[in-house]
Amino acid sequence: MGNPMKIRAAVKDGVTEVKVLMQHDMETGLRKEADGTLVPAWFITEVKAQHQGRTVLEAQYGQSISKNPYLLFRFKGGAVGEKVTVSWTDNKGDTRTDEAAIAA
Amino acid sequence: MNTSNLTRMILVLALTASGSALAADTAASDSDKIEQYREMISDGNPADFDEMRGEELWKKAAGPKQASLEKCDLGKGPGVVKGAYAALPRYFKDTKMVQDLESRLLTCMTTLQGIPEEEITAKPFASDKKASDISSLASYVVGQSKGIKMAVSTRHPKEKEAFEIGRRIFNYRAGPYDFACSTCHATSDVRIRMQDLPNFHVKEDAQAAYTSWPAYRVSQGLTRSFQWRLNDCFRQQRFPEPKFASEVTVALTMYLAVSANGAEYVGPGLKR
Amino acid sequence: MNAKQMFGIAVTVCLASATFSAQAGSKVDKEAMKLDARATEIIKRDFRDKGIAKADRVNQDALQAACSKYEDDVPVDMKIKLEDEQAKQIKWPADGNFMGDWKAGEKLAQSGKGMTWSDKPDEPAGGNCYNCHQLSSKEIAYGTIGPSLLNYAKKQGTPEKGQRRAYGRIYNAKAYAACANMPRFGHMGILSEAQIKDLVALLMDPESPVNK
Amino acid sequence: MTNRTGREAINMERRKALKTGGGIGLMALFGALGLLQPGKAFAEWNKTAFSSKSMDEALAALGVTTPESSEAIKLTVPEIAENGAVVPVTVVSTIPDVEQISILVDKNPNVLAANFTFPQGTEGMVTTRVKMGQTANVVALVKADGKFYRVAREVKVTAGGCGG
Repeated sequence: MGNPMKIRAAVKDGVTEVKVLMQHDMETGLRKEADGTLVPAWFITEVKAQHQGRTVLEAQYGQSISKNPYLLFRFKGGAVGEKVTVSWTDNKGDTRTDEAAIAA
Repeated sequence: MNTSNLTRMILVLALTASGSALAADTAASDSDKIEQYREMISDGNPADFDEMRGEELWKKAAGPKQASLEKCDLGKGPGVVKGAYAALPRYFKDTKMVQDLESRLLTCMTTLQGIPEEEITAKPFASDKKASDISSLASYVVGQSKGIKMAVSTRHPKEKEAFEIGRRIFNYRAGPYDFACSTCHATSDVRIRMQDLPNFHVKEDAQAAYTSWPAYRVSQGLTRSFQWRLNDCFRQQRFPEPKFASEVTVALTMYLAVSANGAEYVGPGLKR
Repeated sequence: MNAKQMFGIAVTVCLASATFSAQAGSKVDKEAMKLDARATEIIKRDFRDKGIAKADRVNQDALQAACSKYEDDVPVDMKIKLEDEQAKQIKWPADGNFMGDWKAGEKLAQSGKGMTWSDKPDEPAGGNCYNCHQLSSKEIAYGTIGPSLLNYAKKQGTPEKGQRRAYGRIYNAKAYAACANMPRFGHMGILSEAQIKDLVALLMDPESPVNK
Repeated sequence: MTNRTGREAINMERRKALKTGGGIGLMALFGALGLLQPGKAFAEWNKTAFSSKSMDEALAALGVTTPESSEAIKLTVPEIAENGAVVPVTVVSTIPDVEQISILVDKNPNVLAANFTFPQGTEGMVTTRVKMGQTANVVALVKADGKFYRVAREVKVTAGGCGG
């Protein structure tokens, strides 16, 4: 299974801002090792964020997303202490889910 | 007035005085754009993950002695991590040496955990996209000095000596390019390519540079330790390789750390 | 007064302040000499071979030792002596021709490769020029450790003089300023005569980006 | 971190839940919003779009026809990126009811970098970071109220330190 994410969520004026930092190599499949062998593509393909069980953002990623992907978005609502859950799946079928409580 | 301010003032004068200063003007605005780029990537530092990895390693029993590093004395007493980095390098009575963080971690890993030194120094840096244990441990320890003011002592004669030797290493020209550290780091407001260079003779420059290392390098996708920073400087200086945690690296670190005294430590940083 | 002259003043002032600190630090006392010796001993012990960068690279020649000792501000009589010695060792082209191909020169100027332990022994070194100098109004990623070389040719007396000066400075910058930051590309065998000629062409050819 | 085993167990449960209940519910939701091309089930990664080698190919795969240029979309990218490995991109749309934001880089080997889909209640904005092989245009494509809008900005990718 994948390595943990860092999720920060904070609510202000009725809008929750979510910042996510994922740990993933995001190999394009185009990079070569020093000896010339091609490093196979290995990257996150899907990301989903939920607030109290309701989906608030959905993303599909390609090979061009940077290593250790960073994501920031905002949704209406959310209260201090409520949970934001983020999961990702990569092209090898590996997944990771983490959650964070909304802060003030 | 220090030389940095003076150069800046003269540049400003030159800009107003002559149209031929256009090049300098463009250079300055390009630097601003780079600054803007750095600002945009400053949130969400993947070095956090290396700190987490280091904390786990610190607390986990390992090595032939199956011991954790929780009794490791980084200068503030066994197991005290908070603020330790802001006072390193320092003289340690048990080893009778001035040690920087990585040299001290090496001592703890060999004595407390019984891990052979060669095993650690064979691959001391993150490489092939993988972190090294000692480098992650360093990330964890430095993170525990966030917000603490640098206060590196030169009171002990050995500490004073390390500082003086460090200064000489800083100015030591050698190799096919005749470079010393000072070739790039003793003048204000200059850059290599797009990279602004800190002038270690100017307090604010030295402070900003020293307190933001170790750092996550986005170009390499790795968190880099201070020993790595020096190692790669010497590579670019066209020098041979300094031995990991050797006296030459510790003395140079001492010189640079003292020049940063008084500034809040803010690392691990995030760099291009 | 133009920007370059202004910058000249700034550099002079910087050097003046460096002189002050160098004098304060270089008091000939026993303690300092002991530290010098100790530093050298540590440097010779703590570096090791890696790739093409062998440990003996830390051994200084007389010029390197002098510049290190005086933190690049050597006394004036010594400076002149050092520069003369370096100038004598410049190997000028046997055919008397300084100009190569400026396009090859531009490629060399862009390359920062050469002489590090991660460089391969069979790969020719680059000129590293853009690391420190502006050489084209199109390239934004240029360094400022050295002066801008834009319009270099126009600032020389005659093309012949300019070509000779450019060749000499690239071959051995220390013949012109003993503790210059610039490497001695010919003297140290970093670049070949043909490569230096390509760089001279980059600086002097009216068609090159330097002079456009 | 201290309670790793416990955390993993929770994650296992969550993954199971995601694979069963959550997925179906969302598929219905997306179907209803008309966000997916006919025949494509939810969570099926749009391979055609992400394999596109040119802007035209990518737009076609995304089902986009002649996007309008719009001042209501703000695309923030650095003018100069010191390193192509990490180029921050922020897209903010003031057009209401944003359904989808796509980010493309015209000179990358695979031009489509990411597709974000926005349920109701989520603001039409997103920040991400993309890789760029060279100086190129970053393109933001916004779908709102069934229409496509487009905005592009150039990012210069330069050499950073020495040794390049």
